[in-house]
Amino acid sequence: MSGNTAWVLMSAALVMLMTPGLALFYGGMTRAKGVLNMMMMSFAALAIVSVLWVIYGYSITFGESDSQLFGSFDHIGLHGLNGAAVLSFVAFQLMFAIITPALISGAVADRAKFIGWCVFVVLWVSLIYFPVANWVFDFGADGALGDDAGWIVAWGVQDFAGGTAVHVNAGAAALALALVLGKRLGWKRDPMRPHNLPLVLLGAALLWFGWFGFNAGSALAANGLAATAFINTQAAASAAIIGWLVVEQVRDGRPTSLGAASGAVAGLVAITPACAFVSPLGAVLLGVLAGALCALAVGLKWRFGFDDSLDVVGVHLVGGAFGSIALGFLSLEGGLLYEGRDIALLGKQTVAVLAVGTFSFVGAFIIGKAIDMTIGFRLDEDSEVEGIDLNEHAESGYDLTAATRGHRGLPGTPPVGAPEPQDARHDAGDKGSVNA
Amino acid sequence: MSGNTAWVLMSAALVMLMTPGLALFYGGMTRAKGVLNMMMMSFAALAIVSVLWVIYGYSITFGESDSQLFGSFDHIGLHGLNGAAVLSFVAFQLMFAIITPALISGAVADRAKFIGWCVFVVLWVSLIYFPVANWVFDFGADGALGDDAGWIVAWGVQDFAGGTAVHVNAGAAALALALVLGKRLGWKRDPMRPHNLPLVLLGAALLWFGWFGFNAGSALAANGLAATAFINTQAAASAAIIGWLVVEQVRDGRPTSLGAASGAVAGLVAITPACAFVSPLGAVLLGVLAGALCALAVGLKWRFGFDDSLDVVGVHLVGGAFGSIALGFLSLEGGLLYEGRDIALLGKQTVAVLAVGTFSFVGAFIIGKAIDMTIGFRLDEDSEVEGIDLNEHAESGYDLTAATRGHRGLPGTPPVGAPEPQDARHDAGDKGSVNA
Amino acid sequence: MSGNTAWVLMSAALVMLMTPGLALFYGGMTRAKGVLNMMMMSFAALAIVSVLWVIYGYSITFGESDSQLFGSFDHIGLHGLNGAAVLSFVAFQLMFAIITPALISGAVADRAKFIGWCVFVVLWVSLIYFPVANWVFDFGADGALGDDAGWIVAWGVQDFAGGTAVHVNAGAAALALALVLGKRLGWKRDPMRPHNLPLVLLGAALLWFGWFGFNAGSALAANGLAATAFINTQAAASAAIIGWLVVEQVRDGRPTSLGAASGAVAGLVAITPACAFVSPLGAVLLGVLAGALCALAVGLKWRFGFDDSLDVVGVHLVGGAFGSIALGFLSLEGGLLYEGRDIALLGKQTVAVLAVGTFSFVGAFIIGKAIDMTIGFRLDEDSEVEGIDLNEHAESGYDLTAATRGHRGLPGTPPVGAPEPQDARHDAGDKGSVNA
Amino acid sequence: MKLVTAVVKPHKWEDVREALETFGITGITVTEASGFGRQKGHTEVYRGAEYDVALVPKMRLEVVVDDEDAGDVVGVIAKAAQTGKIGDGKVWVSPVDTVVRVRTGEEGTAAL
Amino acid sequence: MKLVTAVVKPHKWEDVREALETFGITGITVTEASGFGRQKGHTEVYRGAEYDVALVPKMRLEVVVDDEDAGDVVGVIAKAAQTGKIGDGKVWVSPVDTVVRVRTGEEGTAAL
Amino acid sequence: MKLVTAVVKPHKWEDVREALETFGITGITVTEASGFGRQKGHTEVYRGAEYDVALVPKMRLEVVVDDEDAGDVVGVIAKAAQTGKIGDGKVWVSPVDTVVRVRTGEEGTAAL
Ligand SMILES: Nc1ncnc2c1ncn2[C@@H]1O[C@H](COP(=O)(O)OP(=O)(O)O)[C@@H](O)[C@H]1O
Ligand SMILES: Nc1ncnc2c1ncn2[C@@H]1O[C@H](COP(=O)(O)OP(=O)(O)O)[C@@H](O)[C@H]1O
Ligand SMILES: Nc1ncnc2c1ncn2[C@@H]1O[C@H](COP(=O)(O)OP(=O)(O)O)[C@@H](O)[C@H]1O
Repeated sequence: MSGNTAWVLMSAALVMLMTPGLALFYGGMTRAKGVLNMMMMSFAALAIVSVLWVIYGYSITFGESDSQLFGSFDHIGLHGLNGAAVLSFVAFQLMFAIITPALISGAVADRAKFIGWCVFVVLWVSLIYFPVANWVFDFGADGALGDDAGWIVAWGVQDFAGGTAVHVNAGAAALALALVLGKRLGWKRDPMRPHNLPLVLLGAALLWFGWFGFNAGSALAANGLAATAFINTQAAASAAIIGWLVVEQVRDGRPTSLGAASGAVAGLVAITPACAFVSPLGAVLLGVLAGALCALAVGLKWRFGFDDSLDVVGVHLVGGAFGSIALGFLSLEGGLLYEGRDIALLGKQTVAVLAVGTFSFVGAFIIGKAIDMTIGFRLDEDSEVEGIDLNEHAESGYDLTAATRGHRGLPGTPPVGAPEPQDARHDAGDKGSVNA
Repeated sequence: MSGNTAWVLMSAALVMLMTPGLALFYGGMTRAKGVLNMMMMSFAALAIVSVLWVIYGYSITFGESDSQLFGSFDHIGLHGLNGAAVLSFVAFQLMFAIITPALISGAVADRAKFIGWCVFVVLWVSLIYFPVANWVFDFGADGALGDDAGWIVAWGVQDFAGGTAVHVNAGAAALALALVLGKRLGWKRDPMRPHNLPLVLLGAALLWFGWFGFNAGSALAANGLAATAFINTQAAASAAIIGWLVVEQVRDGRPTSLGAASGAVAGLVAITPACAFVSPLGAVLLGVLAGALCALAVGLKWRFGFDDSLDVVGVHLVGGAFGSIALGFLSLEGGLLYEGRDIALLGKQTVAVLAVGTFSFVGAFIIGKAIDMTIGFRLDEDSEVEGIDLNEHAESGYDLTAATRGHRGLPGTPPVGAPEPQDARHDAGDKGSVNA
Repeated sequence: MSGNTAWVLMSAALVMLMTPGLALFYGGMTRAKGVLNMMMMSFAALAIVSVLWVIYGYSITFGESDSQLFGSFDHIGLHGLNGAAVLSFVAFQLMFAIITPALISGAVADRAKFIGWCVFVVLWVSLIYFPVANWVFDFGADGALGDDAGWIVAWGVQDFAGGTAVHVNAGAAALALALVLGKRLGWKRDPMRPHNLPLVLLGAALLWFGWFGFNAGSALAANGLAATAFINTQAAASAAIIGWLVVEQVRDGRPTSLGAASGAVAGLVAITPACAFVSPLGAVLLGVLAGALCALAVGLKWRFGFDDSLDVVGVHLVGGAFGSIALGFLSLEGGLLYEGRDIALLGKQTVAVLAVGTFSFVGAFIIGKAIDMTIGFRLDEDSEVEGIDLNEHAESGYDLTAATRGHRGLPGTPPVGAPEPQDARHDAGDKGSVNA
Repeated sequence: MKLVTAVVKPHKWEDVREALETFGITGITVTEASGFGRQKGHTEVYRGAEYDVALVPKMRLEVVVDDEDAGDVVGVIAKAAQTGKIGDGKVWVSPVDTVVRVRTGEEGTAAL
Repeated sequence: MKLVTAVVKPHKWEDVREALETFGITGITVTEASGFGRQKGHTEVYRGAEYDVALVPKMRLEVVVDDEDAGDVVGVIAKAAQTGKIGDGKVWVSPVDTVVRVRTGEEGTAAL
Repeated sequence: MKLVTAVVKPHKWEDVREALETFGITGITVTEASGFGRQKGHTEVYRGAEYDVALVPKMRLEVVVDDEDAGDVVGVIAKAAQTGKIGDGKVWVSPVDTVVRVRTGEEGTAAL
């Protein structure tokens, strides 16, 4: 009992950490002039979705209802919820609702007005994510998968931790938003290489760490199922690194650290729906294929000409869809490669991917367009060239010039809000008033 | 049983991580020439307090005694303590004793002699923190809040996880130390902007993550109370980001990433005493107000002319006091906004804040002055201008010049300790002895 | 029950995080031109060992067998393993198998071919680590330490969490590899100072955090033993910081942040075998001595002329051997300083250290030589001078030039894979197709 | 010989390089610089405190050329770097006595 | 025209800029530089190994001015940058044939 | 007076400094620079997209010397910086009217 609560709460904390991990993963991949805005998009998701969740999000997702499409208004303000099991579930599921919109931000690096992004998060999470989470994660009264459960899970689709609800969902929305916002200035011409790869690797590591909560925590208990999900998660992430790096070695002649980080994430995405349904060797296979597939898929944007800046489509949409559909083959419960095979499973998995993907793409496209046509979504050109951090946040990420030096790197005037300017302007006299 | 132990130990690990998180949060906010010293102040707290805790800290804080002011010498060297519940409590509470002095360091960026800081930590934690922790966290024999419990908790003050003992305590000491040490050279004149904001955001994220252990772990069990504290923690931190950013948008025209990080911390501070006593909507309200209030409070130092360098006063003293006193209104158990209201609660909360704040301020001031007048606390001017890292630690934070380059950025002579200088000094001959 | 599973799974997640923590710790310590390769060596260990573990690693380490030297082939593909206890143990022990080879990489900074490293990991973990892990961690059927248990543990050697199997093992292999690969070009002549010390401190913090899982998790239950291990871990790490810094203050005149980070790791290494067998005061003593000892030991390489680049020998071999042997004095169960003293313990501890150290050194030397003589292990000179990141991974760690700037720092040509070059090459016309 | 020094907007550097290459210049030395001039810097805000950053990032180019090419090179750079907005930068020419190629020891025009 | 190049202590740069502005100079190009000279560098220690860093950080300023102003500008800079301690730096003046403002194509004094 | 400007490979800088010190030079100003020339840059690959980096890191040295020393200093630098491989860099000499030591106000040779 208390062990399960400890596990779910701990998992919730781990999944919370994934969003800042994502912020680092994405932030390191942008150019230095956009690192803060990139990170802020994740922090905005964290702030906004948490508040919405408490107010109405949980209720419209998991509130008791006869509908298979959404919840109810019974738990506005988390009213009427009690007990460790329910409350830890509330906390756990909140973290999923946070990271899903945050994932989308990778598609719109360096060019989305911050206020536009905030409005997008409010609308997309309310209109798209909360319903889809109901479809996939609402097991109905007593977890009985009855008529009140979400249609996807009730129909028998296998999605243990959110391959459809989280990754396909976010990936499809990312594609829509990349189209709505258009390309970064200088796309394809300028090098837009990651400015801080150690940050990317750190972000990937925190994502991986948090993903144990995401996947193994989805067992909602500290049991053998959780341990199975845990091992499969580790196996797939690792195998996907190998898959991705082999593709790089063959294609580009060099295995890269960005490839390792990306491969790990691709494997984690692909194993998300599958982690409780496959064998460890199945997880290895799934991982290595996912890594290789996504390594190839990130090239699609060059071919089709959409600026999915940090490859949300190539990793999350492709990886999530692959993991979900591959269950049709690899699932120990109905996969075509095993006894007890059930061709219907493959069909259901595919339908679920298509349903969620389409719903999310269309919804995100409409929401994005609506924002663009009203308050404006795309940053003006000059601000984009000068840097979104300076113009949307009046900050710059780094000031390292003084690293080994005893001076200020960039000169400036006194900060505003300083009522009596120091009288002594010259070095000699200016010790500040020690022991004031 | 084992679930509770797992939860408390895990929470202890999380709270341990908060201090390095704080080191990053603070370290990124200083100028590059002081990042290491800033981080070292936190690591010094980690090292020193852990050792003191084992030797006598736990004992004088929680040792059985009839006093409501401090513990006893019964458990020197942790002698005589057994069982998972007690030992995990020992570990958990240690982490609180570490981070509280570490919080203070933000007030004295770039100008405190390291040895002075170390002595300060020893004295302040022994003379101020350990007693105050007794007042707030010692529930007495069997947790019965009897005559042997700390006077603050026994009196009925609500402080679930340390709004007074940790945040008001540290914030008041920070103010004292900022006064004792005086202003940084060039304060108000030179730009002293954060040198590495991604580090600040990472630090804030680790603090947030660890804070789940801090707050929800304070339930000392994996139960509904822990889950409630967990949800409220998340809600308040998130709402406070919104509160802070709205103030920035209105006042400065731009929401900043430093504001988001600061808002999160402000919300976490304010919810610390309150997390088990308010409703989720109450937590949102508390958070949004705390964020806005602290965003305004960080301007006080400009008005009153004390160099609280990284705003420990504005965030921890103000936020901690606000959260504690606001319980007088928002507590579900006696708050004025709810049935069962009890005006006495508001009074008690206020008295507790004032008592802890005054005790800590006076104590820190005396200790700080004593250090300054004996071994000296303030760095000499030249060292401060050249950079505290170089002068106190003989290091510099970064050497990135060679980033994309195949050479050493700064030339140097051979390291001392190399007995036989390499004979081949020129490139050609110097392959080192491969396969030596 | 579920509490134990929660604790072991959580511990497994913590130990997983140690390897990326190590990547940061090591990565920050190299020069900027080698940070990615250094981190990649850890990520390669993560990827490779996980896959091997699933396929045959667990089986040959812990598979039922009558041998005291290795396991069996009964659990290929983790076949036939069930239940939360076993599966969480599988996950937990995997993480040990990952970090041990990763530790070795610190000895070969900046000069090992990546493919050579990958092959080394495969061979060393299979031929050296898996057997040694059997010797130390296999308690036999029902944990009865019968004839089927590993010979070291069955013989009565005390090694709670892997002082021999992990640290002595890795440290001895590191020495072998440093000899096989030879010195970095310019060693002793060029300054090869850490390029990013905040990263080093962050890495040390993540290692510390994860080490709670490593040590306290080794209790395999959330009980008093785990809590004891937890407290001792914290005490030793902290005391070792003090030990290391005091040596630095006396010898170099300055306590450094690198010293603090190194001291913490040295203390953690030394307490690893001992954490469940010593008193808290014993842990403090062990820590302070380990810190001081390792601070001195890292100078050995200058004297003996081997380029153990990041001091794996000085910290892990020396620290691990010291912690293991010191148990002969400090163990509450047989140590010479306590009643019930048993001189045989000291002997056994020493033999275990020597056995593991010798086995690992010889094995690693042979494997390293074999790789060097076949596919080549050492990078060519030009690549090493220009930078291993560029040449082995076609990447560079940082591109910060544009930090506060609105332009690209280094010019480049359009990325390959862009089929239709943008027609508009000049600023004016190149907005990309917004709302494409 | 002449030394042509140019201070240009960073995002025009690539255009300048191409124009110079087309013109036939085979070597350029570049440094990252900051400019103070008519072009305004920007303002950053940290916890409500505003910081004016007066300097603007620039690229600084040096090209050693034969006397007769100096005028043309100035023209090529000025044309390629021009956006017409404040802050486009300056180009100046100064005399050089001699230039040596380190690799070969060649002097003068042969060293370019 | 003349080019005045100055190497000064970084924390005096702001004073120099102000003095030049007061004098009437409207444009400066600045680079971060390191100096080797009488002023000593510093020593860092990593795990007991000492590293001597010989170079000292400096700011390097370039100002193109009319011939007649050159002497005054040198004086203004030297005065503002002076602390009297070793390492205050150097100022030197060299001839410039011509200067062009990229934005307008103006030449000579008009380009300043 | 003359200004000797040299662009050399970064890993030769230390050798150049030593050679100059031996020769008797007491001050040098150094900036990190990038060079474009015959020496090739390198290619990086991120998620399959290749980026050619055209610039090569260099160290740029400035030494103000007496007229008579200029030739020798050029020789000393050229010798010390030589590896014989492409990209060794250039050294050029230009005239200087005057040089001032900020600390003392000394001018000319005395200021070096
Ligand atoms: N007198 C000068 N000497 C050296 N550099 C100058 C001078 N005047 C301007 N500059 C450089 O030229 C850049 C552009 O000058 P600015 O006055 O901003 O615009 P514009 O050249 O279009 O009038 C400055 O940022 C500075 O780097
Ligand atoms: N001959 C020189 N040529 C170019 N720069 C020089 C020369 N001599 C000194 N410098 C620069 O001036 C700086 C200050 O010189 P230094 O000898 O340290 O002190 P001072 O000028 O006070 O005698 C040096 O760091 C270097 O950047
Ligand atoms: N005309 C020039 N003006 C200024 N700098 C030059 C010129 N030509 C070359 N350089 C500098 O010299 C460096 C070396 O030149 P490069 O052509 O690559 O090799 P090499 O000098 O051996 O022929 C270049 O990277 C550049 O910094």
